[in-house]
Amino acid sequence: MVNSQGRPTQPQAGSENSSGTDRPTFTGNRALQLEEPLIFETGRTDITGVDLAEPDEFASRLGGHGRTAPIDLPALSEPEAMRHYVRLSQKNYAIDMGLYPLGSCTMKHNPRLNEQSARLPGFSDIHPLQPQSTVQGALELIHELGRWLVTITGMQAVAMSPKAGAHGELCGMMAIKAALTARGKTPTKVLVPESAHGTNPATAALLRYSVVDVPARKDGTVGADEVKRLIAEHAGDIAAIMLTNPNTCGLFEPEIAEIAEAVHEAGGFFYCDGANLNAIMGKARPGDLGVDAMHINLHKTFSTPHGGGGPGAGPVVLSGALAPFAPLPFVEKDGNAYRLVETEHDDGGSHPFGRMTAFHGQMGMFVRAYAWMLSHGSDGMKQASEDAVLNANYVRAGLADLMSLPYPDHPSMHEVLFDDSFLKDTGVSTLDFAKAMIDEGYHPMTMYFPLVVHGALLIEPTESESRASLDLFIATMRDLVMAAKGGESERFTGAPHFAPRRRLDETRAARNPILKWAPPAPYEEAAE
Amino acid sequence: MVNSQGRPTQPQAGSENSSGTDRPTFTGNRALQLEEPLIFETGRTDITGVDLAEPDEFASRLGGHGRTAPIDLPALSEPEAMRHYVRLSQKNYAIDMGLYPLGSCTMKHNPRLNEQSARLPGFSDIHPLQPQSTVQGALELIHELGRWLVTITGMQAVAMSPKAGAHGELCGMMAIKAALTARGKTPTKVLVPESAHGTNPATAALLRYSVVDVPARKDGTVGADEVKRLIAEHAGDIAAIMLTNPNTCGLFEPEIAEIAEAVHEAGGFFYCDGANLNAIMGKARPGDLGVDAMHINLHKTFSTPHGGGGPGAGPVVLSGALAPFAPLPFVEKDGNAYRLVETEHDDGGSHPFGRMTAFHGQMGMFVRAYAWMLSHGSDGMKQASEDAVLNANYVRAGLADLMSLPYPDHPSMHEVLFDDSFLKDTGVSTLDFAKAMIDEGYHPMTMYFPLVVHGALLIEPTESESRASLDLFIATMRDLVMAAKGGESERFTGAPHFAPRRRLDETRAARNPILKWAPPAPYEEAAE
Amino acid sequence: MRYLPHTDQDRADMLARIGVGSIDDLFADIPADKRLKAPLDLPPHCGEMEVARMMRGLAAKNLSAVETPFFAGAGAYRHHVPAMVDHIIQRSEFLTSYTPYQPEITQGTLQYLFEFQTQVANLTAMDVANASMYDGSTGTGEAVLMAHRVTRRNKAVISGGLHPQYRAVVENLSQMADDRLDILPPDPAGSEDIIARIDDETSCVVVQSPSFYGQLIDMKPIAEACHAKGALLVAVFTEVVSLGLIEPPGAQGADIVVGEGQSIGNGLNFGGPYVGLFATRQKYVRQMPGRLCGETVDAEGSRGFVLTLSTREQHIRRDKATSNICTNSGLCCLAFTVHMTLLGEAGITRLARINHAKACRLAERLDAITGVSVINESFFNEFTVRLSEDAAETVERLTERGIVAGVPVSRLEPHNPDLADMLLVAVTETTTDDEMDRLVTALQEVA
Amino acid sequence: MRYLPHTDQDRADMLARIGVGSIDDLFADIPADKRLKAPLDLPPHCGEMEVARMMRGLAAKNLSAVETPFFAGAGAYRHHVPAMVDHIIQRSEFLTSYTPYQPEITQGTLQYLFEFQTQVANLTAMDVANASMYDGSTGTGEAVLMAHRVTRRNKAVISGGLHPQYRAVVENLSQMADDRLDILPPDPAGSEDIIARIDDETSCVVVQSPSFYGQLIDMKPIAEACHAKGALLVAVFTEVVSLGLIEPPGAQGADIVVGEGQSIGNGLNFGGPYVGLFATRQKYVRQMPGRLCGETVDAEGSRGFVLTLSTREQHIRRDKATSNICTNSGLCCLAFTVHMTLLGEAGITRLARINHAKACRLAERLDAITGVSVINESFFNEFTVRLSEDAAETVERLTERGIVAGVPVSRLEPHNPDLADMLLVAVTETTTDDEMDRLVTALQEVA
Ligand SMILES: Cc1ncc(COP(=O)(O)O)c(C=O)c1O
Ligand SMILES: Cc1ncc(COP(=O)(O)O)c(C=O)c1O
Repeated sequence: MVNSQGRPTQPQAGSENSSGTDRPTFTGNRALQLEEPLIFETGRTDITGVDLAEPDEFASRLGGHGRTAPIDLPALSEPEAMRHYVRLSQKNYAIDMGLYPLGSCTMKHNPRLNEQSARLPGFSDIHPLQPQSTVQGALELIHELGRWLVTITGMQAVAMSPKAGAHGELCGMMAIKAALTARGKTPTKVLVPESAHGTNPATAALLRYSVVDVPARKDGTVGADEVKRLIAEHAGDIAAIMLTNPNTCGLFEPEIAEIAEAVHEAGGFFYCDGANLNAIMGKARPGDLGVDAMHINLHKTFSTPHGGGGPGAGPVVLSGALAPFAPLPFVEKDGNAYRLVETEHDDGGSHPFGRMTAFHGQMGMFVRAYAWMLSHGSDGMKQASEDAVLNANYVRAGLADLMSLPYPDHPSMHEVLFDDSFLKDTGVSTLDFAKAMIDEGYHPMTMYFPLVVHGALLIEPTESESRASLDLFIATMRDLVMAAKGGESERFTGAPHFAPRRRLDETRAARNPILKWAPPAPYEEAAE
Repeated sequence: MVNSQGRPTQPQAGSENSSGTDRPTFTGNRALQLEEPLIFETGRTDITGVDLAEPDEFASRLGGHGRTAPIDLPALSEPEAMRHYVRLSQKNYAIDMGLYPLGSCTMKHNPRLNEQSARLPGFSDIHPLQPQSTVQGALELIHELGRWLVTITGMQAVAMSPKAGAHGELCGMMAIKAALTARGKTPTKVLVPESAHGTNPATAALLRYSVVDVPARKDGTVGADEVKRLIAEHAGDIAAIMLTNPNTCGLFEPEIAEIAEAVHEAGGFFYCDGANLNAIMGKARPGDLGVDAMHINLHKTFSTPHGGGGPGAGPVVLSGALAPFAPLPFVEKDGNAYRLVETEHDDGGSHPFGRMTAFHGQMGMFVRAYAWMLSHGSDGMKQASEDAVLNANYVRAGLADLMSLPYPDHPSMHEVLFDDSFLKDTGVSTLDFAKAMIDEGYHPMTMYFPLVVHGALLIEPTESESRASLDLFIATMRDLVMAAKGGESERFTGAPHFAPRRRLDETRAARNPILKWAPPAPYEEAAE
Repeated sequence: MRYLPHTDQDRADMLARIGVGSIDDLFADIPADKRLKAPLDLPPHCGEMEVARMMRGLAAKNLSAVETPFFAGAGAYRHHVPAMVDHIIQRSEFLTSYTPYQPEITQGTLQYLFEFQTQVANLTAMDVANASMYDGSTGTGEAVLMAHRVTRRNKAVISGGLHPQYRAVVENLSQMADDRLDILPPDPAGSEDIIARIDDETSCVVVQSPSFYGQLIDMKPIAEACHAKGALLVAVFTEVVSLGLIEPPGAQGADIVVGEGQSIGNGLNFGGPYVGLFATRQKYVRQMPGRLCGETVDAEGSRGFVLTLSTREQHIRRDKATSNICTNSGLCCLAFTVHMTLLGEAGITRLARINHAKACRLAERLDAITGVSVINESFFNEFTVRLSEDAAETVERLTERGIVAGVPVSRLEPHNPDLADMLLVAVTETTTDDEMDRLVTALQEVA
Repeated sequence: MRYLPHTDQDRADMLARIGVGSIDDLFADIPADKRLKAPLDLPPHCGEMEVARMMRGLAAKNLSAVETPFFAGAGAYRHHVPAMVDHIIQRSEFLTSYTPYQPEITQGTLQYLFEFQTQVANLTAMDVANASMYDGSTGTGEAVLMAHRVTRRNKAVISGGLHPQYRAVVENLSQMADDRLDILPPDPAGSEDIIARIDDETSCVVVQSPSFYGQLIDMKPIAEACHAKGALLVAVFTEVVSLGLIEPPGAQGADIVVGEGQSIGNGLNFGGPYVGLFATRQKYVRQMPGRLCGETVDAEGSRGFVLTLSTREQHIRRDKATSNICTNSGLCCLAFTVHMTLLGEAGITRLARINHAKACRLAERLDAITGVSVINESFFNEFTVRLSEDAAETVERLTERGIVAGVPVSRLEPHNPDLADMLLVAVTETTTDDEMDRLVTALQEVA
């Protein structure tokens, strides 16, 4: 049997299988899989990888605040440093290598045009506080990007400065709190579905709101009835609902408009977690659904690279009710010129609630996201959302008979959620299953989130995947499921077998945290 | 036992060694080691990875020369193409990953400053035939680079246009032929040592010279006596000697000056293969040794990246006797302006022998090489040569007792040559030994070159290697030699075990060459 | 569209496989009246060449620092970043991976985070650093919240030397969380008596050194005073290169150190993305915000790294988490770490000396101009000069001559006439003598 | 020095281990009187920032095509190269590896070479292509030498439509090898009767289409005439994009096809590095110069690629080799292949149509200017206009207005008064309407 890659799927009859891959090597390397120590083990404090000329003698103005002890920072020469970081990089999986179906994270293709654009000196080498007359192009870009975001979402205004999704949540919730305060209201509670991302309750808590859980219905969505019941239960004390739509189970909330209305009637606001915007561009606008504030993860929907965990950007679009409370700074267009408003001015209309961050937000991400938007345009963005949804449903169709779908009643949006009941009695956990996917050359899906189903597996293929890619993924998943059900438990519990590291001991890491390198203790018993 | 990387060197007692790395996977992938088909197997002719708007209707001016059949070129969308080439890249070894001791190739660190410089639009986006007034910076750079090369080598002039080392050889030998012709001489023979690189005799043959082999002495160097004898034997018929110095055995030719003199006396010229210039910068100048022409591989000594086999650049420095015959084009400084001389002009002094190539040479490489030179300066270049020589001799000192040194009488220069007598009776060949190095995470040294020793192993570590890197290399080589001598032949004959491919069948490739992808023949016997 | 691999035929086949008639069947849950009927009112898709042209056009409307003598600082500094740094951060394996949730195939990211944490801890002389915050300003906000948690108090004292926009971030957070603040007035000279403000309700004192105005602050007595009252000292910096030369906050008794790491490895980028550095004492580690990478072993006993202590974080603890941060500054940490690895001890200390030397030279020259005086007693690579006229106007006039002379204090402290004639001038290793000459000459002419 | 890892202590320890007293002991074989005593008369080493500044300074003295309306072609064409291409060729694993001598750890390079060879063969409609030559001009020289080997004759006939610098390369090689040449005079209109020059001693006929002057040439009759006399047809192109739209040389009977591949994937780079494409018929493969990559299997039966048929090459055959080429255009092949993979059939044909459409539009507009006439009957994306004055002077005058109007034929054919008023004008997808307007207006004013 030969699979679609032209490689045998089983050891061939008669083959000696003499590859001897368990053979140890002297270096610990295995051909292109190279071991790499820490810089603290190989670097030295008496060399440097930069050439800097010592300044001439001068009268220091440190006023006695000079450093008195060494820092203890080793250096590598440039060739050593290059190898060190190249070798480290080779221990990573990445979108550029294959399918990265991390649900809720929208791991889509990151075009290099965007990287190139962000590196133009006119964007990368400008200072946030140089005179505004010298950064008109930057302000124009921010203004235009904001206009696109507002148009895509059908909202009224946008706050550009938040630095990531969670920061955007904070910003949006602050606008809500400010608006409530301006109305003389001080409600103390926020409704948050159980399926919400952890940043939602954490954000509410930062504003000293207490969280009221909204249970999901059997079909994975939030019922307007339940929301109304809770509003009634906490009458007058609901500041907002924080709802993700499409939700973290990958479903569009069908009663969203009714929920929004109920919350508005109770004097509250509707915060929408926009992490899943990738499903609905050009298909529906949050502004039409009653949303008051929604963050947009530019590093998800608009493809700014995830970069190993950041940086991101989390602009927040706002409804008319919240727009006046948008934080500083913001860009205004004034004839042909753009003005960055950094301090409160009394035009009467705006009441910025304050400032989220120094400077003006993640310009580097803005450039990339804007290049992505211009590239896609109105038609391309709609197509991207449709393809993202198509791909998720295609994966679902390919796996639904073998895996377990907790919410079969609704079509999936851009991601499909399975629970672990298909693994029942196999001795294989969701975690084991994920690790076996690693051996097959895949990054696992999001696991154990959302919390509303047992052993969740949340698969988001994004629009970047070709049909061939999805077919191979489906076939691989099916093979894995059959293997799990067929009792090949070592393939799972021992996984990953081929990665740069075998399964890592997370418990040990947490029990006795080693968070910083320290020189090894000298061997005190050394004989000489 | 734990080696310097902190990894066990032997399976640990009691360890199950259950890694199961021989387990096949469904996809054929092994975690980060990903299989990748050809674009012809995955691409499609009805998609494209670029967005181009179809032009409006227009009256074609093709005059009936339009294409009549499809081309048969599949495309990949951008995300697919990115993955395809990233995955391919991961099947390569590279300097940025580790020691690459390919003798004669000078695989040194390639600074990214140089890459960045070459990409400045002022260098990368200028046309070779735009008005000279608009490319003064480019001409200045070429002129300055030439000045540095002439200074480093102590020569009189330089021809910048040759595109690689072999092209430089051709250029230098053409200058020699032109100079001989100008003297009314038509000798037919060129002296070439047996140890010479293949390009030397191949170049001579292109100019219709016949090659007279110069045998090496027992100590690996060329004797002036032997050269004189051959000159006498072919009296009046010697156009030149092509000598590599330091030679391909890694030795400085001690009688070089005497040889040069003998050739000059016989009316011939001294072509020096400058591939090994990296050993002698700031230590000796070819111009002082009697050299008439020498190519410089900018992709070796001056670190322009090897790029999987090119592009390179091979400027040729020339003695006073050859300078007038330098080919077109060349740059002249004229006050503060630079002039590119592209056609013969009658200043009386210059008699360009012709043109090596369209345009003016490898500008992209010139920028990189010049950045390298400016970075090193006079002191850094000398230090680089010293360190290169130091490193080669350090490796030699670490291995001489276990491996076999055919030429122990001279210190090595920047590379050290071993022969395969240390492998005698082990059943392990130089090739096997090299493949086992791959498993250890090293690119093998140059093998079976030069031809003057049996089973040559030519190791050139370059100045870019740290002592720690060399120590690990030496220890690994020692372990391998001991293993070979200890009869662990599977470690060698079965190697590589861990690379993306096991040993490849080169005979099969040559016997029935498949040089182009063709669609698989349809299964004619298919039952349905 | 070049980024979308499907053909229309693929789409039709896939819909058939799914068993629906049209793509809109998959969007059936969107209430019918909320479905978008018309296309978004935005232009259609666009080829790469055209987009590149538009981006170049916008970029060309900005004056980049490389084109001009440039003295702006105030929390963002222009340093030379080695070319290798950008090469590494553009590696696909770093650029296009995400948070290392699967440690077995993200050891690359995890190991550099471990290196980053160690470098930051060593630089600040603290026990432990996290895997980054968004930037220095938001990190400062988090530091105050952390101090509240540690001390179970909620009143922070804020120095008048803190960057005004950092102060605004803290103010905003505090106000929204109903916490208390005691903010001292702007303190260009570094002469405030902050110790007098510390009382039994103080959770922490937030002090910046070098201060916003460039002044170096002796934090030891403040730390002692804090500790005597059970409060924490939060030490802030905006110019991390200064730590190559000045006494680190950890050695002065700081309990939390937070700062902006942009100067190492990261460009100006008009203010972002930057990288917040955050370090503290071992005993407070479980109150720290943000991700932490820790060492462990794999099933075969080989060393490896994982994200750890995540019970502090939002995805585990939800409304009880130490912070809501999720995505942080991953790739900017990498840039920092690569640059710092190239520098090392010898490099960072020398780089700091060069910065300081150049700043001293310029300060001396500016001080010699009539109508211009340097107000700082001590400084690192940035100082405040008092002009004889409105500093914002001076900057405008010098901009017309193609010189970015610095940041007028009034840009960040707008309604304060005492500060209107103050200009912040920053100097780094990128500043040439010729550029200093041009600034001096121009100031002589306009001052 | 940042690129050199050793400390002085390392060096001393290593010398001790080697057993010599000083580094100069290792250089003992250099004759004493030839050892360099003084340092080279060159400046000392220099930091990265300073070098970057010098390089920017030099670059700024050049007018780059992106800054200006730009119509120069004549063998080097400015096309839009997708950003992804540069990302891929900068990957460490491609950039810093060498010739794939060890196929087990260079499958990346080998597989793209196999893809490259297939793409080139398909584009030219030939059986087999090699893994590149230095560029189109040197490839043309090699093609003539190969034709000599195949036919065992040594007289080549060179069309007057061949790029003059390509002709010069062939001339030089032939002269140096004592081979014969029959060179036809410059042929702007494509009207030469080259068939009349073919005789029994002719090894090959070298014809370029589109010609240097832009003219498209019908090569079928020439091929027939060649074959009737036992000669080969060598077909040359300098603009590979043309193959998206015009009948490929392989379909016209060419025996060797050689051309410049720069247009795909590679920038202008002031003339180099470029990439020579070289293809031929199966039966001549063993006379081909250059490297070839072929398919095979490994010890486990998996498909893999290796360099093959190396018995043609210098490192095996030495003075009997088909060429002396060693290093070729590796990374430029990769750039070509990546760009071509993005384009594919649909992309390259459309790109060609865009180029042609724009060129047609400009030709029409220029032809309408009094004193300007397009001389070509047919063309692809470049054509020749006859002006009413010296073309070189016109170019100079337009340069002063910030327009690079094209390449005056006299730059390459200097001593020919008939050609002095001829200007080559190239148009690609990068040329905007606005740029064409500016050229038209300017020519109207000066013509
Ligand atoms: C549903 C949801 N909400 C919020 C966030 C937080 O976004 P960020 O990581 O950008 O802070 C995420 C990110 O993982 C998410 O998936
Ligand atoms: C000794 C020697 N001479 C000549 C050459 C040819 O140089 P190039 O490959 O640049 O044509 C080489 C390159 O490998 C070489 O090692």
